[in-house]
Amino acid sequence: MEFNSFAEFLAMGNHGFYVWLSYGLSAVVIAWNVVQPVLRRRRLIKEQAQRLRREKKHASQA
Amino acid sequence: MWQWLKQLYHRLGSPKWFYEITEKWIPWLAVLSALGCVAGLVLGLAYAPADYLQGNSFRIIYIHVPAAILAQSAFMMMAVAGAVYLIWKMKMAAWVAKVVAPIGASFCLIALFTGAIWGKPTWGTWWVWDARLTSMLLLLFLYFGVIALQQAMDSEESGYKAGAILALVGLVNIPIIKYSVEWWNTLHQPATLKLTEKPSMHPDMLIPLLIMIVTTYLFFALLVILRTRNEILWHERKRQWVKEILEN
Amino acid sequence: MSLVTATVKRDLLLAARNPGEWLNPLMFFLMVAALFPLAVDPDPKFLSKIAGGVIWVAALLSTLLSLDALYKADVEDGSLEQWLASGESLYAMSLGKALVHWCISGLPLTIMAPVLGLMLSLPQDAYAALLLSLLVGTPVLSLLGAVGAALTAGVRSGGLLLSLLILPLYIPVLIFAASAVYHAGIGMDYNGQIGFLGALLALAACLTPFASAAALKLNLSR
Amino acid sequence: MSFAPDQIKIDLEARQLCCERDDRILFDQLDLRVENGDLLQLAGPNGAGKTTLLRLLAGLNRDYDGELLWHGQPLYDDFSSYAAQRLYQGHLAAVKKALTPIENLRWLVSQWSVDDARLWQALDEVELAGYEETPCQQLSAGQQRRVALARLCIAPAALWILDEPFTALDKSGVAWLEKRIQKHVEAGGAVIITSHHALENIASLKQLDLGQLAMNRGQA
Repeated sequence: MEFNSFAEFLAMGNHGFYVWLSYGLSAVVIAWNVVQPVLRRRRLIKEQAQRLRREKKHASQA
Repeated sequence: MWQWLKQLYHRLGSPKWFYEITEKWIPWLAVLSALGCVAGLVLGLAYAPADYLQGNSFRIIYIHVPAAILAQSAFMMMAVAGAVYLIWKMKMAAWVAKVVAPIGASFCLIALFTGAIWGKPTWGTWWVWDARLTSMLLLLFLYFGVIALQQAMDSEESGYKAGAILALVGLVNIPIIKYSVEWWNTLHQPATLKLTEKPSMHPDMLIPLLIMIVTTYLFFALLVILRTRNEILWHERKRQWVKEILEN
Repeated sequence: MSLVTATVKRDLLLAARNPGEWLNPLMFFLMVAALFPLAVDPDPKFLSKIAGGVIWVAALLSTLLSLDALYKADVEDGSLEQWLASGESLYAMSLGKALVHWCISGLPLTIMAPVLGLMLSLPQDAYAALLLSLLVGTPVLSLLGAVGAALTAGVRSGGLLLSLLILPLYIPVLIFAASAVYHAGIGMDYNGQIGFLGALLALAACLTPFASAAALKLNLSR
Repeated sequence: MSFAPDQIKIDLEARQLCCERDDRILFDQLDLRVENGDLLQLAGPNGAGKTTLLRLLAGLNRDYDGELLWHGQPLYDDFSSYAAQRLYQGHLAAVKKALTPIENLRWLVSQWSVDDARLWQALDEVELAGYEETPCQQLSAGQQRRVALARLCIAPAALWILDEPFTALDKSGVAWLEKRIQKHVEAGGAVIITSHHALENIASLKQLDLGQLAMNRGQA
């Protein structure tokens, strides 16, 4: 272990701001990359399932 | 061997096969990349010794370098997938190429701003016209170009094709751009301002970096699979097998 | 007479009938170069240092201006359709179109450049390098630009997109050409840079017509 | 005129042609054959795929299933010889407004070497005598169209593929074009045309109704 305490770990020898800023921003971009396809998948499935139901209803009425 | 490759090609060309097989891969990839990320970051952030020149700010390397490597690989993958689409008209390849573009661009973005943040404590300024940063910036512009072109075309298909052509032109140009930027940079300023080049790296520093690079590739595969599956669902929505999935 | 030569002749004739098409980018070239002394510093010493780079940036931007029109009219009025119908090689056709574009953009820029050199107090020794770099470098701009023009010919407001696509690809030419002029100005050898530009030209002349031809076919699948 | 269309053997064949656009089948299992002396009119409502089929036959679009044969060989095996023997006129005239009719025509027929005297004669035939050296922007839409159609008098192509050629033409233009088509077919040439214009007075007229085909498919 390179650091003696957690506070020291956070401080990163005066470079904490730069290190955590770059990791934080990267985490945001990465999180968006994970969340975006998951959300899109949910929306897609919802929309298409609705369309299927609608089409079935039309078919049974006709 | 040839037969086997041919079989693999036909399978990869089938959206249904891809969708079903990747169903099983997703949890594995997710777990592996999470584990790799934790291991790499703990080793890199807490256990690796501080750099004797840069102090602790060098720890940015564990996100910066993997992102930069991936941004370049992703461009290559996009161009190759585009070529496969142009030559063999394989639709799966077009979807993969489309899906890789924003992912590659976001890794390029990560590499850029982590590079800039790293530059502040190291060189005392946010932006330096360092050869690597500059060629990364141009790579980002190329990504933007491909994405903008894909979206500007009237029909989806011409968007794929135009994007593929541009990606191929870009692929030929990337080494030229890189070479010329490096050459230009060495003329302008002494080569002491290197971000990542070390005569030799201490194994305690190197191992976490290698772990992070491998993890980034796994994570990239996961992202590509997730997005490609969405494309498949959308484009094959009228096929029977997708309907069956939707009904459950 | 083949369709390719006929097209080159027709396009040159068209340029002669609409001089604005190539004169306006040339004016723009002049004006952009005039902005730098006004905005940065009119001191001749300073200007002579940046002159080569400024002239090259201006040349690059004014090339972009004339590129947009390269294929657009041909797509809209059906000429492109006729090329494809003729069964002649689109590779040769793309090369011919790039040549026409160079004749109406790169060539006049090269001829005009010494005037800008005077205005920006370019060092005496750098004129030969400036002309040589423009002569070898601007055809590369036309060839690469033609790919972008072909890709965006069917797109509304394609001009803006075109700049976005093509500018990053222009960087190597800019770097080597500007450095050739700069080195000539401080009395150093610049053969290497010109040689590299020549290599780029050879590469572009061989490869870009493939990409242009593929891009042109896209505009027809309507 | 020395060109005789019947000296060129015309044999264009489509077998089991199928074309899909935006998830919609325009036509499938389409068979057709065009030979010397044929006049084929493609009919059908808007959006039935007339222009698409015409462009497939002209070799402008390779996005289809099935076979297209010229003299029994796939069309793209020797595309340039096919291209030299057929003339394609889309609904865009490919006429540059800044140029004069004679300059435009010179470009339009540059694929076949035609001497200048014939160009003047052809412009005379489409009633553009006296306008030969007026920039096309000063001509009407119909006159610009005639510049493009003047090719029909001089191009040594046996098979004509014309997309809505009657658009923008006045009465005399229509009459001229009808006669020109009739003459070409009678001389042994062949014409494939999409048009809402009736062409009954030409004896050899065959019609292919794409709308009808689609309806039959729907019932089957």
